[in-house]
Amino acid sequence: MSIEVRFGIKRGEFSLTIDTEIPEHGVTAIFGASGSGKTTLLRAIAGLEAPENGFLKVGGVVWQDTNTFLQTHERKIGYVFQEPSLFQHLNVQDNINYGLARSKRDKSERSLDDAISLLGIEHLLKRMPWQLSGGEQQRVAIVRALAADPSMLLLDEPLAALGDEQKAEILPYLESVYQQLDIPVLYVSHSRNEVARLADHLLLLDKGTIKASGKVTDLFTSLDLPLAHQTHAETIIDTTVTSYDAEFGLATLKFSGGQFVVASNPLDSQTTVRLQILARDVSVTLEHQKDTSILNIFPVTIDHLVKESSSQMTLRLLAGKTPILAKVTCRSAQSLGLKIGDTVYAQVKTVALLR
Amino acid sequence: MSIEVRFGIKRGEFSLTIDTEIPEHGVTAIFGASGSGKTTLLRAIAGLEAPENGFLKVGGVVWQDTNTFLQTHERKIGYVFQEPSLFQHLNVQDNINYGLARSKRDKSERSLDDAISLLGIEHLLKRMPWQLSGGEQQRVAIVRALAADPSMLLLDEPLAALGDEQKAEILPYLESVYQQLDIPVLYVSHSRNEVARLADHLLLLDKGTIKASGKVTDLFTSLDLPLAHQTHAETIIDTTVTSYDAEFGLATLKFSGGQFVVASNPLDSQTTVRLQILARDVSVTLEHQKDTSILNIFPVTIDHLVKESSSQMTLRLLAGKTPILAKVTCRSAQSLGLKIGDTVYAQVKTVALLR
Amino acid sequence: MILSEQDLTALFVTLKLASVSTLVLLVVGTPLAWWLSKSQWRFKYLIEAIIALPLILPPTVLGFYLLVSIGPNGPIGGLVDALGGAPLAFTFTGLVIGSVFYSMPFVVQPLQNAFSSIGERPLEVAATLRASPMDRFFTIAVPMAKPGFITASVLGFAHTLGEFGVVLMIGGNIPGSTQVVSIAIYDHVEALEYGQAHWLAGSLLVLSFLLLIVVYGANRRYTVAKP
Amino acid sequence: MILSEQDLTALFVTLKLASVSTLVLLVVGTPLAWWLSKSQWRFKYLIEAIIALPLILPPTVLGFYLLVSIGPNGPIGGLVDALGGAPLAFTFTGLVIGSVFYSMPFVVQPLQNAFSSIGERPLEVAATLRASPMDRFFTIAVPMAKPGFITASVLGFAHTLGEFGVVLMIGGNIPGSTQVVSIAIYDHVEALEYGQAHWLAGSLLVLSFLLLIVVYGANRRYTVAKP
Amino acid sequence: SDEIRVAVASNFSGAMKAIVSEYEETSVHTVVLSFGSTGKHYAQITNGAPFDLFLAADSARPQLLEDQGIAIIGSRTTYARGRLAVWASNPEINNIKDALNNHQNIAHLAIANPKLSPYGIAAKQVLMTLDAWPKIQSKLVRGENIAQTFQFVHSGNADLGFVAYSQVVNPKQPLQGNWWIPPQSLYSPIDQQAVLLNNRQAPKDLLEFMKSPLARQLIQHYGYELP
Ligand SMILES: Nc1ncnc2c1ncn2[C@@H]1O[C@H](COP(=O)(O)OP(=O)(O)OP(=O)(O)O)[C@@H](O)[C@H]1O
Ligand SMILES: Nc1ncnc2c1ncn2[C@@H]1O[C@H](COP(=O)(O)OP(=O)(O)OP(=O)(O)O)[C@@H](O)[C@H]1O
Ligand SMILES: [Mg+2]
Ligand SMILES: [Mg+2]
Repeated sequence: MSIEVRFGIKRGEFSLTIDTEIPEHGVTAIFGASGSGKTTLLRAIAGLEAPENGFLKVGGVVWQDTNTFLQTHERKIGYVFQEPSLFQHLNVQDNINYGLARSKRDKSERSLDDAISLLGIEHLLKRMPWQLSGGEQQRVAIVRALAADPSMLLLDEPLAALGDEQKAEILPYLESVYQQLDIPVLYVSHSRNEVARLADHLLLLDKGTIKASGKVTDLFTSLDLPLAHQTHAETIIDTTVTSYDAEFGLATLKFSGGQFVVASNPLDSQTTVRLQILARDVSVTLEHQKDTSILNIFPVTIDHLVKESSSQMTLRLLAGKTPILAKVTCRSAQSLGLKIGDTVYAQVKTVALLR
Repeated sequence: MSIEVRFGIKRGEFSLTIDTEIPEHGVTAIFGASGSGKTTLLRAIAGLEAPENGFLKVGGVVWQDTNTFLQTHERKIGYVFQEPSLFQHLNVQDNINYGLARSKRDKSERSLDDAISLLGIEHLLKRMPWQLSGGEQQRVAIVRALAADPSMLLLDEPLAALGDEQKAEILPYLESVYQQLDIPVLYVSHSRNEVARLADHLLLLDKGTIKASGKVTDLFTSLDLPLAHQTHAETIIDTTVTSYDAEFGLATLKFSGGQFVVASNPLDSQTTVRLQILARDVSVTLEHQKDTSILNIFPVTIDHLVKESSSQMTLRLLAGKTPILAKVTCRSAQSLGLKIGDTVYAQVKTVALLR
Repeated sequence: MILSEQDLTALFVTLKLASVSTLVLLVVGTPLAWWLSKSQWRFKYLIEAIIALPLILPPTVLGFYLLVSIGPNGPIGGLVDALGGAPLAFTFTGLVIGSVFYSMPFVVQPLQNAFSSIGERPLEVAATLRASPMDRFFTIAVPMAKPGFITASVLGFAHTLGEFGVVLMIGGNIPGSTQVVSIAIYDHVEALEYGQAHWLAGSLLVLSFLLLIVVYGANRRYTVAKP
Repeated sequence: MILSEQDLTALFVTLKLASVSTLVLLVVGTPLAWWLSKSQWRFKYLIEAIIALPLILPPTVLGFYLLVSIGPNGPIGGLVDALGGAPLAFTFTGLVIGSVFYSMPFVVQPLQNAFSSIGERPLEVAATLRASPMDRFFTIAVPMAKPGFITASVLGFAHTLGEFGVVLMIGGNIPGSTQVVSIAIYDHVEALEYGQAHWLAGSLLVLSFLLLIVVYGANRRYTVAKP
Repeated sequence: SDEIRVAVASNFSGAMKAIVSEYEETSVHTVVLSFGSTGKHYAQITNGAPFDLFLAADSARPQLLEDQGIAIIGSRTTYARGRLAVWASNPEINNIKDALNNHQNIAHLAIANPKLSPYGIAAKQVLMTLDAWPKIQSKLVRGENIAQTFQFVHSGNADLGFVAYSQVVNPKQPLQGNWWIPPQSLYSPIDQQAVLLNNRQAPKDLLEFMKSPLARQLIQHYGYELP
C-alpha cells in the first residue's frame, strides 16, 4: 500500500504540481533547491493548504478528494515546522504535553523520556521558549511532534540548526523511532548526507514539479540526475552481514556484486546494513594491488563514463548488478585507457556504515 | 591589530565567559554544539546584549568598556540572524533598501546587484516576506546585511536553510565579498565543511567557554580537540600554485611538506589555494605504489597514533612540518606494523580544492 | 460615615453592573472579535464600522433611542412583550443591555487586534497536534491574546463604571435598582452637595485604582521576564 | 434644509474637535504607549492604572472637576494665569484638553498592546542596519503597529464625537465655538424636538459610518493578502 | 405600606429630600426619589417609566403628559415657583445691574439654556427687558440646567450668572460675592408643576402633604415662592 498524493497549488508565479505515490513504510526524503516547493508539499499533506483539486490517500483512507477534506487536527500526523514554532506562552514541558494530552498515548510511556534525554532537553523542561537557543527550540519541537503519537511524520529540515556531532547522535534515535512505530516519514532535507543515511525513498523536487522519485539507492547512482554528477556523489548499498571478526572489529557484508570488509562495532549475522561509498573514495586499477591498506578491492565492469569537466570524470561501475560510482581524473582515465565495457579493479578506500 | 573581546554574560544557569582576540582580517568561524553560546556571543558583539563588565575593541576603537557603550546602530556591523528576520511590513526590495539607505554606500553601486543575482533573489524583489520560502528569506537577509556596508560581518548560520548546491554557489561569492571589503567576519556554523572552506581562524565554544582558538589549519589536525577524532576528520593545507597543466586540467601545488597534483580549473601561478584532505582519503603504504590512479603519494613520518575504537585508528602524519591526518583500520595498522616515528607513504586519493 | 446608605447601595449596584456587563461583553465580544480577526469576508469592514457606531452618539441620546426601542411601543420592547418577557426599561437587565451595547467597541477592537497579532502559525501547530478549532481557540488563541483581554476588560469595566448617559436614560435613576454611582455623584453635584460628591467620587476612584493596580500588577508579574 | 444653520455649525465644530483631539491624542499617547510597552520600571503599572482612571468618573463629574481645576482658583487655571495664558474654560482649546484627557486610555492601551506585540526582534534588526532609536520607532514600530493606530484613532475619534459630559461642562455650549453636535442633539431631545434630534443624529451616524468605512476599508485592502 | 416613586426635577432635590424626610415621619409609605432633568423624565415617562408622581421644573411637560392622557387629568398643580438671582462670584462686581448693561468687566455671563430650562427663559426675559440681550450675546455661556449654570459661576469661570434663588440661599453653601434678585415683574413666573401618573392612593397622599403648612414652609425655606 502506498500514500497517493495529487496536488495542484498556485502561489503567485509559483505552482506546485504533484502526482505521485509514496511508500507507506520507511523514510521518504524530499530533496530540492530552496524554493522548490518542499514546505508547500508538506503543508498540503498536513491539510494546512487546501488545494482545490487535490487527492490524498493515506493508509487506505482518503484524506482529501473532491468531497472529502479531513481537517488538520483529524489527520494523525506529527509535523516539525521549518521555523522554530514553540508555543510562546507555554514552557518546554507544556509544549510537549500539548501534543501528548491530545494523543491516545499513555502518558507514563517511557519512550517519551527517551526522546527527551536523547535530544538533550531534560534540563530545559522548565524554560520558556524565548530562553532557548535556536537548536534547542528545534529539538523541543521534534520531541513535541513525537509525543503526539503520529501515524505519519512530516519533518521540515528538523536538524538544520544542529551540528554534525549532534546530528550523529539524533539520527540513529530518529531511525529507531520510525522503525519501531513503523510509520511513514516525509523528511525534507538539504543535506545529501542525511538523505543517504535516513531515506529509503527519495522525491526530487524542482520548481514545483517532481523531477524523480524512487529508491534512494537507485537515484543516487542514476546518471540522468544531478546527484551523481556532484563533486560529493556517492553510492549507497544495502548489504547483509555474513560474519564479524571481533579481534579486528571487521564485518564482512554481502551484496549482489560481491562483499565488503568494513571496520565496525559488532554486528549480528543477517542484519541489514547500509553502506555509503563516496565516488571520490573509489579508485580504479588495472591489476589487483597488494601491499595496501585498502581492504575492499574487487573486479567491476565499466558501465558508463562521463566527463564532468576538463579534469574530472565520473565512472559508473557495475559490481554484479550493483552500480558503484567512481570519480577519477581525466588524466588517470587516459593513462589507464579506460572505456565502457572494460573490466577493472575498484579499490574502495573507505566504506562508511550509514545504518 | 585584532578585535579584543571580553564578556561575562549570565542567562539563568548558562553563563558565557569570553576573553580572546579575533583577527581583524579574514573569517573567524565560531563552532560549537547547540546551546554553547554562539548566538549570545554574536549578540554581545553587536551590542544587543549589555554585559556589565564587558570589553570590546574593534579596529583600534573601544566599542565597550566600563565607561563606553556604543549602541548597536553606532556599530558598523552587518548581522544575519539565526532566524529569518525580515521586516514583515516591507517587501524584499524595501528590506534591502533599509540597510542601504542608512549606509554611506553609493546606491547605484553595482556590487549590490551582483549580490542580488548571485543569491538568486531577483525575481523576489516585489514579494512580501511571508510569500517567501525559508531559504529565500535567509538569502534576502544576507543581501540586506551586505547592503548596509558593514565594516564587520556577524553571520549566524546564514546558510543553514540552503542545500549543498546552493551553498556551493554562494560561498565563493561571500568569500569574494569579504576579501574585497577586507573586513572581519564572524561566522557561526554547524557545518565543518563550511568552516573548512571559509574560515581562517576558528573559535571553538563549549558550554559558554572557549575551548580552543587559533588557525583553522592548526586546530583541525590537533589531536587534543574532538575535530581530529571525528569520523569525518580532515586536514586543511594552504598551498601555492607552482604550475598548471592545461591539457589534463591538473595544477601542481606546493606546501612545506611537498607538493600536490590536483585536478582543477585553470589556476594562476603563485596564487594561494586551500586544499582539503579527508582523513579517510589518506591511506598508508610501506612502499611507493605504481600503477594506481592515485596521483599524490609522498613520504611522511608517523607523528602520532590514536586508537579511536576497536576497529579504527587516527594517524597524524608529518609531511615536512605539515601535519596530515589519516584514518586507517586497526587491522591495516597492525598488518603494516605502523608505529610512531616510522616513515611510510601517504596515498592521498582525493584532494578537494576549497578555495 | 460620610457616604450615605443610598450612596453605598449605588456603589454596590455599580460594581454589580460593571462586573456583569464586562462578563457579558467578553462573552459576546470574544467570538465576534475572533470572527473579525479570521474572516476573509469582503464586507467585514461594514461590521467593524457598525460596532464602532454606538460610540458616536452622545450617551444620553443613545440611551434615548434605546429607551424608545425597548419601551412598550418600541421594536425590541414589543418583541420582548410578544415573547412574554418582562419589560427591560428601568430594570437592571435593561442597564446591562445598554452598557454592553455602548461599551462593545472597547472590547471588540482590542481583542480583534490581539487575535490578529497571534498570526496563523501557532494555530497551525496546534492543529497538527490534534487540537480541534475549539480547543485551539481556548488553549492557544485566548492565552496568547492575554494583553488584549486585559485591555478589553479594563476599558469595558471602567467605561461601564463611568457610564452615565445611557444608564440614566434607560435606568431611570431608581435607587437600589438602577441608580449607579455615576448618577449618584452627578446628583450630588447637581444638588450642589459638593462635599458628598467629592467623597463618593473619591471612593470610586480609590476603589477602581486598587482594582486596576491588581489587574496590571498581576499582568506585570506574568510578563516581566519576557523580553 | 432640515438641519438648521446652528446644527451645521455644531457639526463642523464637532468634526474639528474630534480631528484635533485625535491628533493630540496620538501625538501625546504614542510616546506614552511606547514608553509603557518598553519600560521595565517596576512601578509602571501605577501609571497604567492612572491613565485608565478618568474613564471611571462620569463624564459630567469629570467635567465638573476639570471646570474647577481650570477656573481662576483651580490649580491648572492658576498656573495658566501665572504663565500669562488665556483662561481655558468655554474655549475650543479647553474642549480639546478635556477630550484628550478623557479619551486617553482608548488611545494609549491599544497602542501599547500593538507596540508590545511587535517584539524586540524587528527593532534589533533595524539597529544592526544602523537605524537610530528615533528612526527605528518611525520606520519599524509605527508601521508595524498599524492596527493599533487604527483602533486608537477610531476609538479616540468616535469617543470624542459622542463625548458630551466633559464638553458640556467646560464648553459652555457656545454656538460656533464650543457647541458640538452631541450637545445639539441632546438639546433637541431634552426640548422634545425629536424630529430634529433624529435628523441630526442620523446625519452624524451616516457621516461617521462613511468615515469608518473608509478607514476600515482602506485597512482591509492593505491586510487582505496577508494570511 | 406602599412605595412611592417620584421623578423630581434636579433643582428641587434639596427641598424635596427635606419634605420627604418629614413625610416619612408620619406616613407608613416610603418614598423613592429619582432626580433628573425634566426633559429626560418626560421621555422616560412616555416610555413607561414606573413613576407615580412627577415634579417637573416647568409647567409645559406636565401639561403635555396630561394632554397625552398619561398623567391623571386634573391632578396638575403648581407646587413651587422658582425665583431668579443674578450672582457675581467676583466680589469686584458691585452693581450687578450696571454690569449687565455695560458688560465691560464681564468675560462670560452664564445662563441656563432657554431652550431647556424655565430659568433660562426667565433669564432671557430679564435681559430683554433690560435691553441687554442683543449686546450680551457674545458673552453668553449656557448651562444645560440651572445646576450647571451655578457651577459655571461657582468655579469662577463665569463672572456672572443667572441662577436660581434657591441655590444662593442654599443653607449648605456659604457663598462669596454679590447677588441681585430681579423683580418678578421682569419675567413670567417659573411655575414648577406636579402631576400624578396613576390613581394609587399613596402618591396622592404625598402630593397632598406637599400642600401642608409644614411642606410649604420648607419649600419657602429652600428659596422658592409659593403659588
Ligand atoms: N504567498 C506566496 N506568493 C507567491 N509565492 C509564494 C507564496 N508562498 C510561497 N511562494 C513561493 O513558493 C515557492 C515554494 O515555497 P516553499 O516554501 O514550498 O519552498 P521550499 O522548497 O520549502 O524552500 P526552502 O528550502 O527555501 O524552505 C517559493 O519559491 C516561494 O517563493
Ligand atoms: N533567557 C535565558 N534564560 C536561560 N537560559 C538562556 C536564556 N537565553 C539563552 N539561554 C541559554 O543560553 C545558552 C546559549 O544560547 P545561544 O543562543 O547563544 O546558543 P547557540 O550556541 O547559538 O545555540 P544554537 O546553535 O542552538 O543556536 C543556551 O543553552 C540557552 O538555553
Ligand atoms: Mg521550506
Ligand atoms: Mg544560536
